[in-house]
Amino acid sequence: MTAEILSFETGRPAEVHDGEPSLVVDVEGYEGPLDLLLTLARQQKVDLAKISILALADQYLIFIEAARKIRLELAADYLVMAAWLAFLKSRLLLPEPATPDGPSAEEMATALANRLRRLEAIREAANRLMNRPQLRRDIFPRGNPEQIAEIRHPRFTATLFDLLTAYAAQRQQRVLANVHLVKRTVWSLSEARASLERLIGIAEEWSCLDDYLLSYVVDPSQKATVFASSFAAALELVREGEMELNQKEAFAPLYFRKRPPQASGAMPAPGLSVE
Amino acid sequence: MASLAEKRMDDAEDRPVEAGTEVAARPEELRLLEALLFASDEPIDQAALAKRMPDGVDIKAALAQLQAEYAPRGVNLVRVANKWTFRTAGDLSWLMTRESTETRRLSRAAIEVLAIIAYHQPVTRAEIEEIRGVITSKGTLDVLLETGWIRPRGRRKTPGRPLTFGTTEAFLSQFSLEALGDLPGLEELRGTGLLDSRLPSAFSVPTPSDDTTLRDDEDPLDDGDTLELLLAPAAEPEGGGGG
Amino acid sequence: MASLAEKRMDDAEDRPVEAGTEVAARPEELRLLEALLFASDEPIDQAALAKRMPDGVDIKAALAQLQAEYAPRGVNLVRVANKWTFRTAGDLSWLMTRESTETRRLSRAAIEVLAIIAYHQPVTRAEIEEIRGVITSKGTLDVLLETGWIRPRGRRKTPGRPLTFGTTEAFLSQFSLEALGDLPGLEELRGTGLLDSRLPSAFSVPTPSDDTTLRDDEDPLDDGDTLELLLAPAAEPEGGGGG
Repeated sequence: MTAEILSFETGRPAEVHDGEPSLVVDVEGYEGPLDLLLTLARQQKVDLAKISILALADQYLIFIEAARKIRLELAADYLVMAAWLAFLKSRLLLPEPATPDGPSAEEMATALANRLRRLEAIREAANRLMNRPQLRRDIFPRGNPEQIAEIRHPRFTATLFDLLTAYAAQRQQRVLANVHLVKRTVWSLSEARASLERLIGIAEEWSCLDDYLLSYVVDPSQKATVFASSFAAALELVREGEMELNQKEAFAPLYFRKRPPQASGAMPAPGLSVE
Repeated sequence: MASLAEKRMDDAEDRPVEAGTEVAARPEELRLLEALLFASDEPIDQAALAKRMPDGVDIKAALAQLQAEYAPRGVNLVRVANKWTFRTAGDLSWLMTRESTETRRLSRAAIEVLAIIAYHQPVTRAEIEEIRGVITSKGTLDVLLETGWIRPRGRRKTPGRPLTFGTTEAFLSQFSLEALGDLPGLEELRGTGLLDSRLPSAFSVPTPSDDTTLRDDEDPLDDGDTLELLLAPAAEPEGGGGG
Repeated sequence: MASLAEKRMDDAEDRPVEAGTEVAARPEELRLLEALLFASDEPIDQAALAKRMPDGVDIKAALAQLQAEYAPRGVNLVRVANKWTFRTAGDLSWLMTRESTETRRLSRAAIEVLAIIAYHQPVTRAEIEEIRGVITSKGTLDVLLETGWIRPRGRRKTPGRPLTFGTTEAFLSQFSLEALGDLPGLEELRGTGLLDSRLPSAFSVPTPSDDTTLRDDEDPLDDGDTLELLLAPAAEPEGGGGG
């Protein structure tokens, strides 16, 4: 009996290792109970449509028995199928009940036969598919394809808003920057005073303010602002008694000197005395 | 002939100037077409070819003529996935084997699953398992996805929203199929009714289709779907744990 | 081996059965050669071909014949560095290019320069830099010239004869302006809030004009002026080296 079961090993279509010993009930090699059933069915060498499900069930049950005898671990799937086939077998052997509920034993047998046919059909299809000429196995594409060069033409985008924003922002920025520079060229009163204070620290004798200023201020464009601030600062210093100013006539050069400690009015000024 | 050609070879680095007389009258569009198709290792569809060709050329007729011209040659013009490409002739595979990089050897299980997906698509893992009567291991689907021949298409509108699988254009290209309708034995399978009796009537799919538009009973894949997640057994409760 | 291949061919429906009669007598070695050369990922020399081909084939003669056959075709068999390969016919190289347009946004610097050219034209690079307070890179002007929105108008009659730039008709059409005078002036810019209303009274925005007739202080471009020369920094000493 065992020998008979194992004889279909050789009939298996694929993936049975050739070197395996012949007297092994090899459940491992089957892709589940349906695969096993299909292999058993092939042994009947008849059209699956006409297969004896009864005989098939017997063969399956014998196979499972043999496997259990040699204590093979059987997946639950195989045992479930065995139980179901045993049930089907008993149904097939017994007369049909008068009022059948659910499918008849014949219908169940046909359904099983159909499942086997379907599996066999898809296997046949798979075989034919794999036997088609396959890419890079039988037929080959161009091995050294030529690249299609892409010539890109840029299309630039910009909106009028972008343009105007950019223009306004730049112009504005520059104008603000100019205002800043102008500020720096203006001599503030405090700047002028600080400069004058430095100057009068030197000038014990009457000195010409213009000369000092001109030598001090390099940039001629700053002349006006320097003079204005310096004059204002000078008046302030005179008022505070820090210095004396002298001018011969309107628009004449201004003379100044550090005020001597006790010389209030002691030394006559060359011209108009400011006090 | 040989001596003439030899002379040409000697002085012409690029190509001889004058043409063989028998093809002198060959239409220019055939030259353009063969240049375009030869240059690419990817199949090109007719519309793309037409875009590159001068106006007024009957592309279809020119392709047919080119195909006939190349039919007896070592390189054939074939149509795969409804696109055109040059491939070496099938009968020369014995010559080309050395060209072949290690070809993928699919397991028997993987081949079966691939065939079921091809012939029954769109199909869920549970449906594949029903046909095979056995759990599909994640590894089997992984291997098939890695080939690029199958892809998850969407999710079936049934409880658990199982993934549906289908084949790709690379599948057609791999097996030199113009379309799924050219699957070998498809007619016989349809004739036996084995393709459509399997599924509940609501999902009756008489012909496989790799049309990218989803069926009525399919939902698109979710944004978060990644292959890792897709293949996790949990996504298909009816699939059970991988055997 | 051959029978297997034949069987495969039988179920491959994509190959027309009939062959052109005029090539029926074509030697088999030409088929083999063309398949090998087609599938190879690099040019092959004669010795390597001979190794792959059946014994007794006159490879040199066969190559010569194949070369002659393909000479009038869109694909030629060429010899490169003593190795053989198929290549697109030289006169069809135009087929191997594809033109495409890509949309690019102008850089901020380019827009700024463009705006100044638009309002202050004809304007030299040095003047642009004076207004912007930064050096204008050659790349920025290159891009603007590429847009076709600006053009060199002439050369300013000052030492160094710097180029003057102006806008083009394409500029008007890009910004949907009927004429350059439609560019908003000071009051309009203030009105839209783009310009601060507290700007000093001396602040002015020029009334732009793209009149093509040269100004009194402009010379026409020299005959030898090409864009390459025009943009070379040396042409405008006051521009300084591009920052």
